[in-house]
Amino acid sequence: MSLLEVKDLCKRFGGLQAVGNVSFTVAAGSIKALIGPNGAGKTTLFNLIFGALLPDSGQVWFDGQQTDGWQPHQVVAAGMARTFQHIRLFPKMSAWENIAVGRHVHSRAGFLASMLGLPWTRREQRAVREKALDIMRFLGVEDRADVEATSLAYGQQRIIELGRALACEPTLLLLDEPAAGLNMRETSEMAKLIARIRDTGVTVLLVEHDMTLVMNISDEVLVLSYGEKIADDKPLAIQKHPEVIKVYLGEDDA
Amino acid sequence: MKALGITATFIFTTILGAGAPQAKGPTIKIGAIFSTTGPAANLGGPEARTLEMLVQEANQKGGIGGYQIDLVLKDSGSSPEKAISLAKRLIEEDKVFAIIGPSTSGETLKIKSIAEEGKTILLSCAAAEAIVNPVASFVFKVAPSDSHAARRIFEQMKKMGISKIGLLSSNTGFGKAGKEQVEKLAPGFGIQVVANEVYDKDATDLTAVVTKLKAAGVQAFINWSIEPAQAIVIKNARQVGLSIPIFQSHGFGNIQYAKAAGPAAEGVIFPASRLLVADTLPADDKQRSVLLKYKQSYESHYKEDASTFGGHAHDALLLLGKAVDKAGTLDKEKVRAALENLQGVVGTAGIFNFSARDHGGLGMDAFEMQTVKNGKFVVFSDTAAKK
Amino acid sequence: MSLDLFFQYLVAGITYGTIYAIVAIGFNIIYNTTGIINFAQGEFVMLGGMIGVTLHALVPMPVAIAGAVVVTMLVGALIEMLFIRWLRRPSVLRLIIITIGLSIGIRELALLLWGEGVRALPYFTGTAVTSLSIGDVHISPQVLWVLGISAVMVAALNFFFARTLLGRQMRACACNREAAQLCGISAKNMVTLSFVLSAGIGALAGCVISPITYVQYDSGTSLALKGFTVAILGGLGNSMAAIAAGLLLGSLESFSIWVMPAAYKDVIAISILLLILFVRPTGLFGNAEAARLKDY
Amino acid sequence: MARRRNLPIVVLALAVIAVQLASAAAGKPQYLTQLTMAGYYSLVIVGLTLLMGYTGQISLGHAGFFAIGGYTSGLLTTYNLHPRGGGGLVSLLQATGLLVAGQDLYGGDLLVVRPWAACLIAMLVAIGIAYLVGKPVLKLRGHYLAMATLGFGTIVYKVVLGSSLVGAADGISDIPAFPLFGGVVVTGKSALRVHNYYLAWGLVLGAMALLTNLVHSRVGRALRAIHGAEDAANAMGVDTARYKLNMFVLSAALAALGGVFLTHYNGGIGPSEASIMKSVRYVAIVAVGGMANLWGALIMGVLLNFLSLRGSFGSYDDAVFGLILLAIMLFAPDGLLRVELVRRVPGLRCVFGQERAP
Repeated sequence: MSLLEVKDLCKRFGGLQAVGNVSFTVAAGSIKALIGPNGAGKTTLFNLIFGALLPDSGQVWFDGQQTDGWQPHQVVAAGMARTFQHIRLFPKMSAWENIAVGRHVHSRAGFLASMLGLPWTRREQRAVREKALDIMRFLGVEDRADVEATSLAYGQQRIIELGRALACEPTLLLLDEPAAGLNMRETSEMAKLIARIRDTGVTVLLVEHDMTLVMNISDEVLVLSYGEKIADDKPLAIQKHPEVIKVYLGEDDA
Repeated sequence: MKALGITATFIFTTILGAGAPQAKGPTIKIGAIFSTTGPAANLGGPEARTLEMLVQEANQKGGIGGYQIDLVLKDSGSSPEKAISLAKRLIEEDKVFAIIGPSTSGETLKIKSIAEEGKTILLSCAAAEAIVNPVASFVFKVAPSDSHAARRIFEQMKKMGISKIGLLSSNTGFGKAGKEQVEKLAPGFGIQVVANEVYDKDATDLTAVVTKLKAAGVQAFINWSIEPAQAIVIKNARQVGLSIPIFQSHGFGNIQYAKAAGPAAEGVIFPASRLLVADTLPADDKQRSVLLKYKQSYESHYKEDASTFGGHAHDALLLLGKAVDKAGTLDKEKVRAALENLQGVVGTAGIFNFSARDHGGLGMDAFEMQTVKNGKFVVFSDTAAKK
Repeated sequence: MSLDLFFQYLVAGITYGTIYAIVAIGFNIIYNTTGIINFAQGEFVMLGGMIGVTLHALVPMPVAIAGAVVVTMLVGALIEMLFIRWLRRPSVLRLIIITIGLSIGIRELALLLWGEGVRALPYFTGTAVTSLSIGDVHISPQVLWVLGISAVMVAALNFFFARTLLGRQMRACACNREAAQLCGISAKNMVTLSFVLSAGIGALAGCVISPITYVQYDSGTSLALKGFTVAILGGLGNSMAAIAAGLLLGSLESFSIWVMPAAYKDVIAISILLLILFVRPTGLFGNAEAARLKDY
Repeated sequence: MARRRNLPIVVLALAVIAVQLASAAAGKPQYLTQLTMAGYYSLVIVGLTLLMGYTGQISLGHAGFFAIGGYTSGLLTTYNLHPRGGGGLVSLLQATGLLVAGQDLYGGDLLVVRPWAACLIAMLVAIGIAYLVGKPVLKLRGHYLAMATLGFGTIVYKVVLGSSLVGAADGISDIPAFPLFGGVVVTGKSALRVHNYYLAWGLVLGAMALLTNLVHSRVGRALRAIHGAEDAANAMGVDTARYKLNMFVLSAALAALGGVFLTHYNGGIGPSEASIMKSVRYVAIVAVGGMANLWGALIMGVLLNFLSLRGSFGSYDDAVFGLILLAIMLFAPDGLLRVELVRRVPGLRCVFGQERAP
C-alpha cells in the first residue's frame, strides 16, 4: 500500500518550470530516493509535498488524505517530518531543546495552561525531555544534550536535526540531502542510521547526491531532470537506465 | 539577589541624595512645571527662562514679601502623565507653597484636582476656560482667555463686514481650545464657520488645507495655533492666491513667526497682549512701564525676542508676590484668599482683577488688535488696513 | 469640484511628495550598503537646514548650502567612525537602536546649540508669496526647485552606483560583504562612505526644503517618519521607487484632505500604506528576495 | 527546576516589600507614587520583551495598545450618559447594573459606565484590535514589520489627537477611581498610596510569574524556535502564524492592562501616551534590558521610568535616555545585566541569567 501518492504535480516560478507533471508513489515502510542534477527541482518537490509551497496544479495524497494546500504544521500533525538541505537548527537552544521542539504536535500545553503552570503541563514537560533524551540515545549523541546545538560539530548538527524530525514521530520522513557535507565515515554511519529508522517502521523519502548511499539503502529511486520525472525504478534498473545515464553523463557521451 | 540589593541601594541613595538645597533666611518654595521640551517647547521654553531670570532678580532684591524664593523648576516634556507625577512630587515631597505652570491646558486640567486636594496654589500659564470654570479654589490662570481673543476677532470681522469664515487650528491643546471658543461664539456674532480644519503641528506644507478654504469661498479665515506651522498656513494661503484677510490668534505673538512667513505675514490681524508693541504705546499707558521693563531685561538677558508666553510666567510670579505681600504670612489659605481678592494688578498680559468667581482675572481689554507691517508688530487700526 | 481645484490639490500632493521623497533617498543609500535603516536620517536633514541658515548669515546662499552639505557630511563620517565602525558583527536590531539613540542625541544637541526657535533659508526664487500660475492653479517655485534637485540627485546617484568604480564597490558590499572583502574592497570604508553620502544628501534636502517647511531642532523626527514610510512604500533600496512612492503618498494625503477632515490625513495615508503592504509585503517596487536578506 | 524558576519571583516579592518598608522608614513614602506608575509601564515592557526577545517580532506601536486600554476605560467612565437618561439603550444598560450614577467634582449629575465594566470592555477592545491588526501585520518581516507596527501606532496617535470625543490634544481628565474589590481602589489619592503600590506590583508579580512559566513551557520553546528559524519551527509542527499572533495579542493585552490601571491611577490620560516616542522608548528599554531577558527589562524599565517620572533628568530627559541607549548598545549589547560579571557570579546568575539555562 502506498503511504504517499503524488499526482501530476506542477510548479512554475515565473518562466521557469520547476516541477512539471510529476507523479509517483512511496510504499509504506520503504526508502525511496529522489535524485537528479542540481536544479532538477528536487527541493521544490519536497516543499510542495510538505506544504511549504503551494502547487499550481496536481494533488498530494498522504495516508489517505489529500494534503496539498495544507500548511507545514498541519502536514506534520498528519505524520510527516522533514530535515533541511542547509541545517536549520534553532540557535541559542540546547541540543535536547531543539529535539524537544519536534515533540510539539505530540504535546498540548497551550498559552493559558503554560502560563498558569498547571501540574499536568509540568508532567508533560518532563515527559518531553525524557523522550528527547531517548531519541538522543537512539542516535548515540546523548552526551551532547545540554550543548548549544549550533555550536556542535557539523556532523552532529545533522544528527540533531534528524533527531528533531524523529521527535515528530513521523510515518513519513523527508530527508533533504542528509549526507551533504559529511565525510565518508559519517556518510556511511548516516546510511546505517537511515536504515535503522526505516526498520522502526518509518517510511523515508530522501534527496541525496551521494550515489553510494542512495544505491545502498533505497528500495526505489526516482530521477528528476528539469522538473520532470525521467525514471522511477529499483536502484539496479536505474543504474542501467539510458536516459538517466544521459542526464548524468551529458548527451554527447550517450 | 545581590544585584537586586545593589539596585535597591542605588535607588535609595539617588532618592535620599536629592534633598533640598540649604537656604538662608526665611524662604518660600515655589514649584514650576513647564513644557521646556516636547511639542509645547515653544511655550515652555520662554516661560522657564523668564521665571529663572525673575527669581534671580527678585532674590537679589530681597525676594517676595521678604522671603527668598527657592525655585523648583521641572520639565514635563508636554506629557500629562509626567505633569501629574511632577505635581504630586512638588506638593507632597518638596512641599512647595505654590506651583506656576503648566504650559498647556491638557496638563493643567489633569493636575487641577491634585492641586485642589493638596491645597496648593496653582497659577496656570495655559488658556483654556475649563481651568477656571468651574472654579477650583486653589487654581488660577494668568493667560488671557481664548474666548476674549475670539470675541475681539469677531468684533473686528463685524466692522469689516465679514460673515462667512474658515477656521484652521493646529492639533495641540492651544489650537483645540481656540477652535472650541470660535465654534461656540461665532453664531452670536452672526458669523458662519463654513470650513473647519485641524492641521498637524509638524506639517511640512499645508497647501491642500488652504485649497479647501479656497474651495469653500470664505471671506476671511482664522488660523489658531502656537506652532511654526501657522506661518506655513499664511504662506501657502498667499501662494495659492487667497488674498482674503487672515486672522491669527494670540499664539502668533512671537516675532519669529512673522519673520518666518516673510512678506506673506504683512497685514495679518491678530489680538495679543501689548507686550509685542510695548515701545509704540503712548506714555500714559498703564502697562507700558511693566512691559518695557520685562521686555528689556528678557531681551538683554537671553539675546532673543520676548514673547507673550514668557510674560505669563512673569505675571504669575508677580501675582503670587502681591498676594504674599498682602497676606503677610505663608499660610496657604490666607495667601489664596488674598490672591482671589487682588484688584488692578498690572501685568504683561493685561490688568488682573480676580474674584471668588473669576480666577482668570483678565478682561477683553487685555488684548489689543495688532498687525504686521514691514516685518514688525504694530497696533492695528482700521484706517491703516484700508490703505 | 472644478478642474482648477483638482489640480491645486495635485500641486499640494506634489509638494508633500517631493519633500518626503528627497528625505527617503537618504534612507536608501545607507540601507543599500549596510542593510539597516538609519533612524538618524531625519537629523541629517535638520542639521543641513540649521547649518545652512546659520552660515547664510555670513556668506551667500549657494556657499552656505555647500558649506552645510560639507559640514553635515563630516558629521556623518564622524558618527560612523565613532559609533558604528568598530563594532564587531553588530546585529541589525542593535544598529537600529544605535541610530535611534543617535537621533535623540543629535536632536538634543541641536536644542542646546540653536534653541527651540524656528528658522528658514530664503526662497531660492522669489519670496514667500511668489507663485507660478496656470489659470487658477498656483505653485511655489521652491517646489520646482525641490523636484528638480531630487531628480538630479537620483540621476547622479544612479550614475554613481552603476558607472563609477566606487559606486560599484558599494553595491558589491551590499550584495555580499564577505565576497566584496575578498576582492579587496574595504567594506568598512564603504559603510563610512554611505553615511557621508546620505548625510550630504540629507543636508542638501534640508536646505532645499527649509523655505517651505522651516527647520527646528525637532523637525528631523517627523520628516524621518515620512521618509521611512515612503522608502518602505516604494520598496527599500530603490530611489526611483522612492520618488514615485513619495508622489503617491503626497497625493493621497492631499486628496484625503479634500474629502475628509485634515486631522485624519495621516490616518488615511498610513491606512492605505498598510493595505498596500498587506497585498505587496515588500513595497510597491521591492522584491521579496531582497527583503528576506535583510531580516532582523 | 520549578523551584529555581520561582526563586526570582520570590526575590522580587521580597524586594517590593523591602522597598515599601524602606521608603516608610526613610520617611519618603512619596516615592511609591512614581514606583506605582513605573510598575504599570513595566507591564507593557515585559509583554514586549516576550514578543521581541523570545518571538523575534518587533513592534514599534505598543504605546498604541496602552493608549487604547487607557482611553477606552477613561472615555467610558467619564462620558456622561445622564443627558440621554431616557434613551432605551441607556435604560437597558442601567438595568443591567453596568452604569453608575454620581456627581462630578462640581456637583453636576453624572451617569457613566461602571469602572469594572469599562476595564473589561477596554481589555476586550484592545485584544480585538490586536487580533485584527496582528493577523495581517505579522505576515510582514524585518523593516516592513517595523514600518507596519509604527504605522499602527501613528494611526492610534493621530486618532486620539484628532478626535474631540476623547479630548483631542487635551486628553481625558477627571477619570474616576476604580474600586476593585474589598477596600482596594485604584486611585492616586495619597491616603491610598501604599495599597496602590502593592496593587500595581502585585499585578507585575503576577504577570512575571505567568510569563516566566510561559517562557519555560512548550509554548515558550516554540516561540524561541520561531525566533531562531521560523520555517524550521513551522516544519516541526508549530503553527507559527497562530503563535506569533497569540503572543502579539498577549503583549497587547498586557499593555492595555497597564494603560487601564495607570489611567485610573492618574485620573487622566493624554495623547502623549500614544506617541511614537513612547513606543520607541518601550522598545529601547527591552533592548537595554537584554532583549530576551524579562528580568533585565523589568529592572531597567522601572529604573528609567522612575527617574524620568520624578523629573530627575530635568530637560535632559530624552538626552539622558538617548545616551543610555547608545552606551548600552555600544558597550553591552546584550543588556546591562548580562555582562560577564553577572554570568560568572553564581548568585547573580540564578536571578538574571536563568532564562536561557536549560
